[in-house]
Amino acid sequence: MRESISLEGMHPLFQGGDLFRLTVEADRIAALDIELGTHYRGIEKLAETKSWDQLPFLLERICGMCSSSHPAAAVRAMEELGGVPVPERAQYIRTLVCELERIQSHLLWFGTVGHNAGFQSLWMWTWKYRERICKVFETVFGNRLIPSVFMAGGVRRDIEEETIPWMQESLDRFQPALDLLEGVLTGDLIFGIRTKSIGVLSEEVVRKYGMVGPAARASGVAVDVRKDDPYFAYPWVDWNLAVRQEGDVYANAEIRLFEMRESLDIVRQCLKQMKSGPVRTDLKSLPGGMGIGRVEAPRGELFYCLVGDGTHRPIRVQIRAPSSANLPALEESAVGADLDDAAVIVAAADPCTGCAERMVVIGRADPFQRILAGVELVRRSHRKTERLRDERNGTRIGADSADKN
Amino acid sequence: MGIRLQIVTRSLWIYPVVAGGCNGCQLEILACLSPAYDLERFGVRLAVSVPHADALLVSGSMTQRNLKRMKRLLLEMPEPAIVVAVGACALGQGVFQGSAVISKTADAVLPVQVYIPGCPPKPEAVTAGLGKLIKLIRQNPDR
Amino acid sequence: MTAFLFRLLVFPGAAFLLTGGILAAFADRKITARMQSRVGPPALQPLYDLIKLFAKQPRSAEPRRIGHSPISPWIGLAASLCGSAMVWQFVFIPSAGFRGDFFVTTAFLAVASLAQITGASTTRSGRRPARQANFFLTAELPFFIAAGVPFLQAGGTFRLGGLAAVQSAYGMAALSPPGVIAFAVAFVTAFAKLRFAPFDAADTGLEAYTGPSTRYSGFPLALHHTARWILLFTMPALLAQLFLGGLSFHVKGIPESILKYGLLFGAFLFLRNSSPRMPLSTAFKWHLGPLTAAALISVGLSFLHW
Amino acid sequence: MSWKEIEKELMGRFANDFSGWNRPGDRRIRVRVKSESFSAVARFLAGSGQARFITATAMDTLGAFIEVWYHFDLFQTPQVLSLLVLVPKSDPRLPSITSVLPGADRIEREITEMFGVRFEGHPRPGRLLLPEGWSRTVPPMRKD
Repeated sequence: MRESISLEGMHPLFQGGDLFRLTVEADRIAALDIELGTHYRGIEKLAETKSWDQLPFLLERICGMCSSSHPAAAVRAMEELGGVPVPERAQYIRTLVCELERIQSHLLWFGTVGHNAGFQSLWMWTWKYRERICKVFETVFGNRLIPSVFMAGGVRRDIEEETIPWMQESLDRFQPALDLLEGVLTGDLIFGIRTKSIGVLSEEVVRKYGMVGPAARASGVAVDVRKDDPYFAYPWVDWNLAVRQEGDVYANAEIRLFEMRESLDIVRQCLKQMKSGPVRTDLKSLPGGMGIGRVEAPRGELFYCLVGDGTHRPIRVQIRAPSSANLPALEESAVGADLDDAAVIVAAADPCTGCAERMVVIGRADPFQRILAGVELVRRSHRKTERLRDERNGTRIGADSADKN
Repeated sequence: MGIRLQIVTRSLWIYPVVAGGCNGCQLEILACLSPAYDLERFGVRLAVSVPHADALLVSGSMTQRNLKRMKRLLLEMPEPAIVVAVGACALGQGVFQGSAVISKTADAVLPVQVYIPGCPPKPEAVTAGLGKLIKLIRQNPDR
Repeated sequence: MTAFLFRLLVFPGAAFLLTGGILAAFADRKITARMQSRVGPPALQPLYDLIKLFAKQPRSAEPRRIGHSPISPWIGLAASLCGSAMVWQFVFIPSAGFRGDFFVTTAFLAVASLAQITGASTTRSGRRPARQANFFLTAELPFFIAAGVPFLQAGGTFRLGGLAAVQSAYGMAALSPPGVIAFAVAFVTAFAKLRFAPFDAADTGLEAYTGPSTRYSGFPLALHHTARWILLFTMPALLAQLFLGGLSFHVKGIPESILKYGLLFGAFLFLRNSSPRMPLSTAFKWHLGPLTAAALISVGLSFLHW
Repeated sequence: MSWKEIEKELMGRFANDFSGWNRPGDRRIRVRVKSESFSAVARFLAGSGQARFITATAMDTLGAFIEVWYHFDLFQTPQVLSLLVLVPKSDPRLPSITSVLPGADRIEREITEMFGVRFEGHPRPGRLLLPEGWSRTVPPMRKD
């Protein structure tokens, strides 16, 4: 018997959403449909009405989880378009912000995977440590989630010298989080059972769909914009890239834990290497033409293509979020998995609908007609079976009555 | 109704829902339940599903595709049901003002009783907002 | 008659169990919160929750779902009350037991757990709860076998009421080799009965189906919660009665009893809060494989009078 | 096969289809491709295993054409290869590359919805899914 299930309310961040629909056959996933579009806000169209200076403020609000990567990619595109030089200190501050954001986003990943595996305490513990990162953002930049530091040609706010020792101390106090996650990964038998050989993505699938970010690196494809197309202060700091071959949820977790360590290290190096100096160059206007900006967001490569016509506004803003590259593969990789693992697989794919839906509109028929109670679904599927049987027998009566119901 | 509302203030189960937005408000609402703020001190809990909820915390800009869904969620909530609008988008479309697919604010669709401004509101603001809601109901149970 | 009514409704019965259940639920939430480095709810929070749920009223405009017919929460609560009342009666009044009372008690408790899962069959889909019920019965099998061990050691009367007296004369069941194995098995399978991670079943549905209680609201949900809390309140007492020589309420036995109960209760909460949940298929295998085998071995050993 | 060899082969095989090969900076390559030979180029790039399809950018520059840029990330180099295909507004059609590059599925549907460009041979051309009841007939990102 086939049945259709909505994963409504499953993901703590997307409660009330009707984003993932599973079709289940004999407790195995027969199909997974990702239905985006409910968060579609027409941002790309809206962006054409903003000036270059206003643009980062809008783009930050595409997604609360990667609120720095979006403007980071946009300012990269703008700087490529206009050939704007960026002061060194600004590059360090940008790197620092991006890496702090990566840490909090990866912590969230651990939290949601834990939550979906029935490990409520992990969810709470990661939030406890995530709060420290938010605190740093709030103290240094004024907002907990949306620091608004990026602007073409530099950063909006400098880091005051007095806060640097405090930041270093905060980062030291963050260390227990990594030890905790290390303990969960290595020491927890059941966490291993829940995640090892679950949701495996082969290298072939990763290459086929052009997947990016930790998901690709967990399957043996070493793509990372920070290494491939170095930007900001990444060439000046020392860090490593982790690649795993397994492609399962556990490998994803290992990659993310490793990246958090590296990010923390990068932030420390940035704080140490930063020299005082100007943090922005003034920007009068941008010439016409196309600029491409890529950054490594926590979930993978974030791609911006900005086109200007020499005025104060862009004429086209094209955004390719990492989630929209990674989610299509999920529809393929989840098929055949046990229903028990569905929630973990979906959480591990790190769906960021805010990002993915800024533009992509996917879907079939009217979704609201399909939100049915379970009983209704079962009844419908019975009806459909009857109808099909009747059709095979050459009678159309069943079909007519089913439609009337 | 009055007494019922009074009782609800003692154990307010919230159900945060994003009506098309950046999840920032959602993150901050969940941060309220995390160890640093811990709203469970006041009996506030995250409801598993809408039928368990007492308060619907709506955040995000109301995209057209979400209007019907929001109404359905409200219908599924048992009485007494409280609706709280969280964040600039839900209050007045925020930064997405002017988008063709966003035409309404939260209070045009749902009977919003409390507004929590901010982009995103800090967990302290959400806590204060819920505290004010509780205080308001206790002082004036008949609204 | 009055004595019976008093027992049924007040002392080891409804009023006592309800109070105990609320206290257990509070302890559960508070300890969980402390483990997650939170402050936790105020005292009496579960009581407020219950009152609120009783006061809630589903909207009339809501589409009718079978989930709102409150039959299975009622059955669950009734069975949970009866089973728990029996357990606590045997704890307080050991002479109240009768031959084979163990079977009656476990049957009640089994129905109580099962009713929580049948609640799920009225929610989103019928198929998955069927699987959970299946799973639940596989958890019940090793529990039942393991719980038989102390009775075999005590002479095979299957009298829960007198078990504590026998054990205090001949030593705790959990101190003999078969008793240890049986105790471990019963402890693990009790998670499934309590619907606690990591060894539970029903809430595995929460990951995909948001749980059996998801579509209840208001009154039935309150019944559902009460039944669960009472089970939580009783389970450590049952395990103590079976394997640890019972809880005694003579003056010198009180600290020991509190220690036993507290350790068991704490162990449940600690394990539940410090590990993720087993996937259902793995838990199936655990229950039908190693756990049942271990239970059978312990029964065999106790026949050999180890 | 390294990118240098691929570039050589690409230039050799499709010399007549390319025009305006330019490099703004050392990390970007831009080239215009004739729309009829684009699918062959895409197939070649997909087969080479050295390029990853990133996305496609469609834009309306108020002329007679809709510009569609296909961006490819080239492995082991910091370069992004952008292929420009011009689609006439009078007959907006393009060959679909979803069958060779499944990652292009969504962006092609998106361009169909937003710009009204039809992708021929797309396996599941979803209908316009802006909000339900989107009544305007002009694709929303078109500027005319």
